[in-house]
Amino acid sequence: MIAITTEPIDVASALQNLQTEQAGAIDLFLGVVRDNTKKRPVDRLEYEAYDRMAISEMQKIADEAHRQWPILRYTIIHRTGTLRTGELAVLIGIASAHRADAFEACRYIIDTIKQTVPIWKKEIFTDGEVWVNAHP
Amino acid sequence: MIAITTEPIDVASALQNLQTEQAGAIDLFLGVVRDNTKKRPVDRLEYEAYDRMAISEMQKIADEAHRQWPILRYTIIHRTGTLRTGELAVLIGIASAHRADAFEACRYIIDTIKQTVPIWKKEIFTDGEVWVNAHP
Amino acid sequence: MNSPVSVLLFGITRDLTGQSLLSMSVDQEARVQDLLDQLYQHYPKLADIKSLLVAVNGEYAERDHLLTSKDEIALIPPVSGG
Amino acid sequence: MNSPVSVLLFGITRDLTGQSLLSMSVDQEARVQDLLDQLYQHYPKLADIKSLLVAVNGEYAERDHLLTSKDEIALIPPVSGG
Repeated sequence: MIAITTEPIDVASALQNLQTEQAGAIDLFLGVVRDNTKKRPVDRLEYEAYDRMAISEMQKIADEAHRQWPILRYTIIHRTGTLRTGELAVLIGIASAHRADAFEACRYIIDTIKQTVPIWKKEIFTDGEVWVNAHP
Repeated sequence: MIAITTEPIDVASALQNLQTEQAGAIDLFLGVVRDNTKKRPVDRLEYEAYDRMAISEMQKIADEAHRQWPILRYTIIHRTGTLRTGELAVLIGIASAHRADAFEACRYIIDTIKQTVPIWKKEIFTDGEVWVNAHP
Repeated sequence: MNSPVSVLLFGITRDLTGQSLLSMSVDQEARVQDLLDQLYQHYPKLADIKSLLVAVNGEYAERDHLLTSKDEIALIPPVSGG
Repeated sequence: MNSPVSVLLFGITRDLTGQSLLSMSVDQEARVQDLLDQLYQHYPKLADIKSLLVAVNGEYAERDHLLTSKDEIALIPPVSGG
């Protein structure tokens, strides 16, 4: 399951979606909004996505993970809109028979999402704002 | 937080326990009872622990993970008693500022738990039973 | 002969241009690079972005990719999801 | 002179002996290995376990660890948590 949503990410329902009788291991990665980036206090983050392309790029990543590891189920949810400290920006969940596959696939997916999926994050500080990674 | 419990593992409350304003990444590993081991159908598992020593061995593992990675919070919960397919046997959660630390510490902890913590699992099949790893 | 193409802008490209959707008139044989050159002329600040990619119909496109007026084109500044 | 020690049994060791707690009488200068030898005599099946460790007061103990009657001793067959 792959989704982009402006609603808060529901971990419990993601977990339900991952469970299957063959799964012995579930690795769940949660990306959380932190209160501090480079020592500058963050008031909030604003995420935006090129939704259509973000979904298709995430699907490519999930398909590649499927080729590399024996995955039983996966869930990838990215939130967009305004997020505050402590809120979940992204959830990656992998269910597999054995734990090494779940860990490796989960890490591959989050690492690759950060490189190729058209989603952008603006950090809004008390004294300014910045598009992460983009600035000259 | 480290616990051994006969109650079902509550993922939501474990997650709450991990959250802190500095955490940018949470990795949550769940060990789940599968319906099949070596193609033999499992009816249920029975876990038992030498509780006192299991807690202290898990504490040693958490302390070592703390030394190796900048962990903000951790949760280790192992369930004991009778478990059926789909139930959670173990939860390891790590919160850290950056994701690599969460993944690595989480994997280290579950790998090491399986090697050193005095907890035993009996697989009960429809046609027999076996203490995992122990049999001559 | 010219044809119009529409260009979606996200993140810093939207902030720098003040636009989330541009309609650009390009030569019929225009490629991605030609469109970028035109955009840089109108919005010189875009050239400051350290790595600007272009997507055509939801797929990353090379600089020599040929454009048509039916294409959905998007500027993709460095991503920062997750 | 002999002294009694108590031994906790878990997992396969409990199943093989039918006991979860044993009281053993050992020599005053007895070490872990001496206790194991005595246990193997009473319960020869224990020798079939491929790697049997011993904990003393909640810590893994070497075979030459000296025992006292106050110790909480436990047999630790191969673990299989997680």
